[in-house]
Amino acid sequence: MERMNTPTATSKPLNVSEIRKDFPIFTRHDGRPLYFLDSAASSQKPLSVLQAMDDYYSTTHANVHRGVYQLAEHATELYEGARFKIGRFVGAPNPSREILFTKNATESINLLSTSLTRGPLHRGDVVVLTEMEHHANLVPWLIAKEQFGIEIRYIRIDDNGYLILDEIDKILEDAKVLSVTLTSNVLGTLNPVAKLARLAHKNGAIVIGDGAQYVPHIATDVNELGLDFLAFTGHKMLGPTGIGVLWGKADLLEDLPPFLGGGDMITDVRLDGFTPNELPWKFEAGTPPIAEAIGLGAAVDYLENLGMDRVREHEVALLSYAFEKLESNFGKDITIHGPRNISDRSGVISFDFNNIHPHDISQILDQSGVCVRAGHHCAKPLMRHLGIAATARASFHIYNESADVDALIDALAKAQAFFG
Amino acid sequence: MERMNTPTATSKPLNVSEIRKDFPIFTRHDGRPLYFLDSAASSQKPLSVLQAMDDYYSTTHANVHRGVYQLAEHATELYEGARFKIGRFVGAPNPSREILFTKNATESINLLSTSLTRGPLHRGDVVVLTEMEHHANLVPWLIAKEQFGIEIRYIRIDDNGYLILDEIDKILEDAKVLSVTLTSNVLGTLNPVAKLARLAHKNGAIVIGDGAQYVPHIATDVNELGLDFLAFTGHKMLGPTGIGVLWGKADLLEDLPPFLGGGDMITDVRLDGFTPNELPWKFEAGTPPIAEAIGLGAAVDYLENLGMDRVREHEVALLSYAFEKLESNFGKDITIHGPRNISDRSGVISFDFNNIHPHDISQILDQSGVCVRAGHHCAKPLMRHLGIAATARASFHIYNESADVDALIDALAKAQAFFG
Amino acid sequence: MPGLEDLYREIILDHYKNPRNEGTFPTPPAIKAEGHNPLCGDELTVYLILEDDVIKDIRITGQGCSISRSSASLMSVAVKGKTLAQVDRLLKIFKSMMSISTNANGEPEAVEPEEYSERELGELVALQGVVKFPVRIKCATLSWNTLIQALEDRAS
Amino acid sequence: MPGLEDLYREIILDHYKNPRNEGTFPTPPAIKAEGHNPLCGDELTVYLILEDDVIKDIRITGQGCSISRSSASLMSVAVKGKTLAQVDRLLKIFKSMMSISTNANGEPEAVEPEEYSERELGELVALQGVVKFPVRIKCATLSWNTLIQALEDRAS
Ligand SMILES: Cc1ncc(COP(=O)(O)O)c(C=O)c1O
Ligand SMILES: Cc1ncc(COP(=O)(O)O)c(C=O)c1O
Repeated sequence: MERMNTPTATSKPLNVSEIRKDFPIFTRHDGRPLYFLDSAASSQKPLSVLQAMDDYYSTTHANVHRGVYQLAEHATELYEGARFKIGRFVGAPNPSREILFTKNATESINLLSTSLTRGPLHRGDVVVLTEMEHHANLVPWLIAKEQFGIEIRYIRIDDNGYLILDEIDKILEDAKVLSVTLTSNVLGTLNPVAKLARLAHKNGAIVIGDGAQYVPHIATDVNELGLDFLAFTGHKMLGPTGIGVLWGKADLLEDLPPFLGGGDMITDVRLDGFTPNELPWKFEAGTPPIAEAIGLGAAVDYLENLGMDRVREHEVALLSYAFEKLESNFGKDITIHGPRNISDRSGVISFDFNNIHPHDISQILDQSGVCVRAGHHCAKPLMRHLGIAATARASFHIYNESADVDALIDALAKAQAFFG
Repeated sequence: MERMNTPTATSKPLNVSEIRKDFPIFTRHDGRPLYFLDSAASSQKPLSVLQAMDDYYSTTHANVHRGVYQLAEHATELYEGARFKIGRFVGAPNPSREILFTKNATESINLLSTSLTRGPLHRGDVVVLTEMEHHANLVPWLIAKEQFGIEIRYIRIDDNGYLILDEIDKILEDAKVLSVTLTSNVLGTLNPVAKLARLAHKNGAIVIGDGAQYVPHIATDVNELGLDFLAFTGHKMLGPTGIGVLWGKADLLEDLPPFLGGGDMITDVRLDGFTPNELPWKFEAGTPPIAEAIGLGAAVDYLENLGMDRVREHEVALLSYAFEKLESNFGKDITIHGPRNISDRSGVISFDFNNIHPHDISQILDQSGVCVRAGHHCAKPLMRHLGIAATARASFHIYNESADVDALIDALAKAQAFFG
Repeated sequence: MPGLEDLYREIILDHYKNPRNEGTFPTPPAIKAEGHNPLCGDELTVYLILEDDVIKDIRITGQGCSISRSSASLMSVAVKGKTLAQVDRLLKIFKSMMSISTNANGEPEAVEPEEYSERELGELVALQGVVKFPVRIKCATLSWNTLIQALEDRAS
Repeated sequence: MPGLEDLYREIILDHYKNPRNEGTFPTPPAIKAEGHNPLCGDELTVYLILEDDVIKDIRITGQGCSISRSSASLMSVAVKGKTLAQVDRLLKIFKSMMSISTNANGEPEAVEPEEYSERELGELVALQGVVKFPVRIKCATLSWNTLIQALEDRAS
């Protein structure tokens, strides 16, 4: 990575070749080289995460919360310990009450759209979203609109992939909810969430952050961001599938009606009604993702051990390197979407290349072992805004290195030759 | 297990000592003996399940459905292959469209209570449940009652733990939904679901089975049972946490509005609305429990390899042995809830012992390594019916043997001495 | 691992770069249907001029990848001038080649490819390699599904 | 692994088998509150006769395990005749012993046990072993939480 320029680097860069040894897929995959540039869809997992889950199942598994015997008690301690650790990772003031486990970020946002319409929201209330949201932060609100009758307003985006804030006061006027992604999974834009949160709070709105693409890559503090709720997902941050997280301020969660009904989320059930449980269990119906929480706890350990500042610096360096290489090699043949300024971006690069359809690009790249995503990236309204049906997208995580970018460049050159 | 009497045994009994070798917890636990009699809360996992997930993460992980590259394609094949296998396991006619993955049985039932009230149900429509339901099959309907205004009727139970069917025609009259557990997690009662389904269908109701405690233990065929929907959960059937299943008839699922909103469950999203996807993805919002589905597929392989008929015979034999031992050792000091007839029961034994509180029983048993559950078992209305706050419950799975029952008897004798 | 040459046969690249029967027809007299692939957002519109039971002419517009565009172009050539019965047979053969077929309820079901001669398929056979790339099957079948849609819309 | 003797001290078994201050009072003059442990469904009712700031008398009914019943009985003895300020101090000490304490917002938070003398706790010290069995802490604190509830209900 000699050629990277990292102006803000303040600490020792990540030792990527050591890191890669921790990820079995880079040695155990089918023998062909693997240039995995699709971590924005889902990251790979270090051995320590797999082992934490295996160890749990092999020594301590029992259902949590209700058992008196030691095995169940230890399982509960591990599960609740993971909750605490994950909460601290995003700066939750009171993790043991404010961190709710869900199945993915999508469920976290559905929990909010449902419980908010069962509670504080009224028909006709305004929810503000942006045009760059992932479907996970669109469809739950569209369902709430259809079923309950909220009004949705959108913050638009400009030609460089930034939110247009000229009329923000008008958009936020009387808004009850602002729900916004911390960073776009297509454009990479890092949104000015702290500022938006201040404005929204002035209007009395609650502020929800979609951190699915942010928490895995950038040191996150819910207080600094000024959020009331934060949704994120395990599988994009080195953790297992099957687990998501919702952080919420305790007093707001306290006032929200429950979401799913079932065991664990109640203190009493009668034939004619029920009484919800305390936080956080009020929002965790049924047997939770126990092993997955423990696995995600191990993923957080792994990331904290590297240091999230170093993770971010590494990705900025890779981004710079990739921008430079892509532009010097392909010039006008490539169009990269989103901000030009690297420090305004997270580690995803969506691009159009030579008018070759992203499916074809991805297919040809795959032949060289280069994995990029092709499609609408679950952001169809944004795609419509961009006037395209699909993009190819390369995205980074800690195990990526300049060799991945070089492989991408080589494979793109092949695609150019093939379809040129 | 010499003393067992298994009148219906038709095949070679399970080789439990071989089976136990497949479950790491029996060797890797802290060295003390482990008499695990709490599988009704959550079962232990065989190595093959852990390995299937590790192998997946170590060689093939990528997000499913949207990727063009081979890794993503293989991940999708494994995920969809698990769907097919699990569907076949419960006799689904069309598994690739009719099996929906959720996070647990609780979510499966919430999906139904939500989507049904968004679709075919009207305010005031009657949903019939039973007094022996787990909270997972009560609270979702109580929420639907509160939020939407359904009417709930209950089938009561008699002193022996059977459903009272004298007035069943009246109860089912005009009912739109019958949702009933295939077997009680407290009483063990095997309910006459096929018969109830016939009656309910005559009244035009749709029939939902809660198979959480049934599918893991007894060969299940949704057609024979006459069900329209079947909910079950991975972690009770040797599978991982974080995954549940809902099977539904394709034409009924086709007509149901979606549940959670997000990626994958749409064909199109606009700023003002969305179009749902085809089955089964219409009901799977966001990144699904990919590794968990693959793990559950491996659990199904393990169970099918043993043969579900042999699994059932094994549990009937253990039940008989336990009944005989408990009654001959403790006589009037023990009261076992539920049917006397073993063939009407699944492998759970809830009991009162000497008026010693279940917490104290479980605590003292734990000292001998005997794990039983103590509490209301998420069935508070049933507890009220029984006139007690809690019971102790022992439950079996394939790795249990007569030694577990013997340890239970010895430990109960100690409790008797302690509190006597 | 199947190679790129399995997927991107020369005929395919030719039809991709020089799509046949591209364009629109006024409706009426034409009938039309729009199709799209939710996976990637590709969109396609098929215009048909029918006379009795014969597809007298066909035009297709839209955007898509090489497989979906070339498949549409190949289809347009294959069905032009054919009777609906002939188109039906072609569709069946094509779906068999893609190893997807549907049961009585219209539900997708993997079946053994039925008997057919390569001669019947003509140039369509160039798409045979797609079956080794399951994600791309939806690209190859998009135009066919849109064609069926147009015919069904007309029937109802 | 902590042994049973850590949990089931003799005093505890004695209070379990022979609960002190069992029964009810008419309300008024008594005030009362009901508590329950959602974990196991245990239920408890605490009756208090207050004179000025002194708990003149107390009775408790309900069902529960040995820990919850004996803790209730021990508490009844400990608080009878005490001023509310004294009860408050006792409660704080007891919660420290259970290694649960609450922050300014009433949110549970693990804190270092504060300084207190065993003499102040009296027989309550028999419950010390419960802290080694975290699931049972809720059993031991049920009666105390119900007592607070009764006092708070009265205040408001
Ligand atoms: C009868 C019954 N239904 C539903 C459930 C809920 O299962 P889960 O907690 O996995 O959602 C259980 C498990 O406790 C059960 O015993
Ligand atoms: C910005 C954003 N939000 C939400 C999600 C949804 O995450 P999940 O699929 O894990 O629910 C994603 C992932 O695709 C995302 O990129």
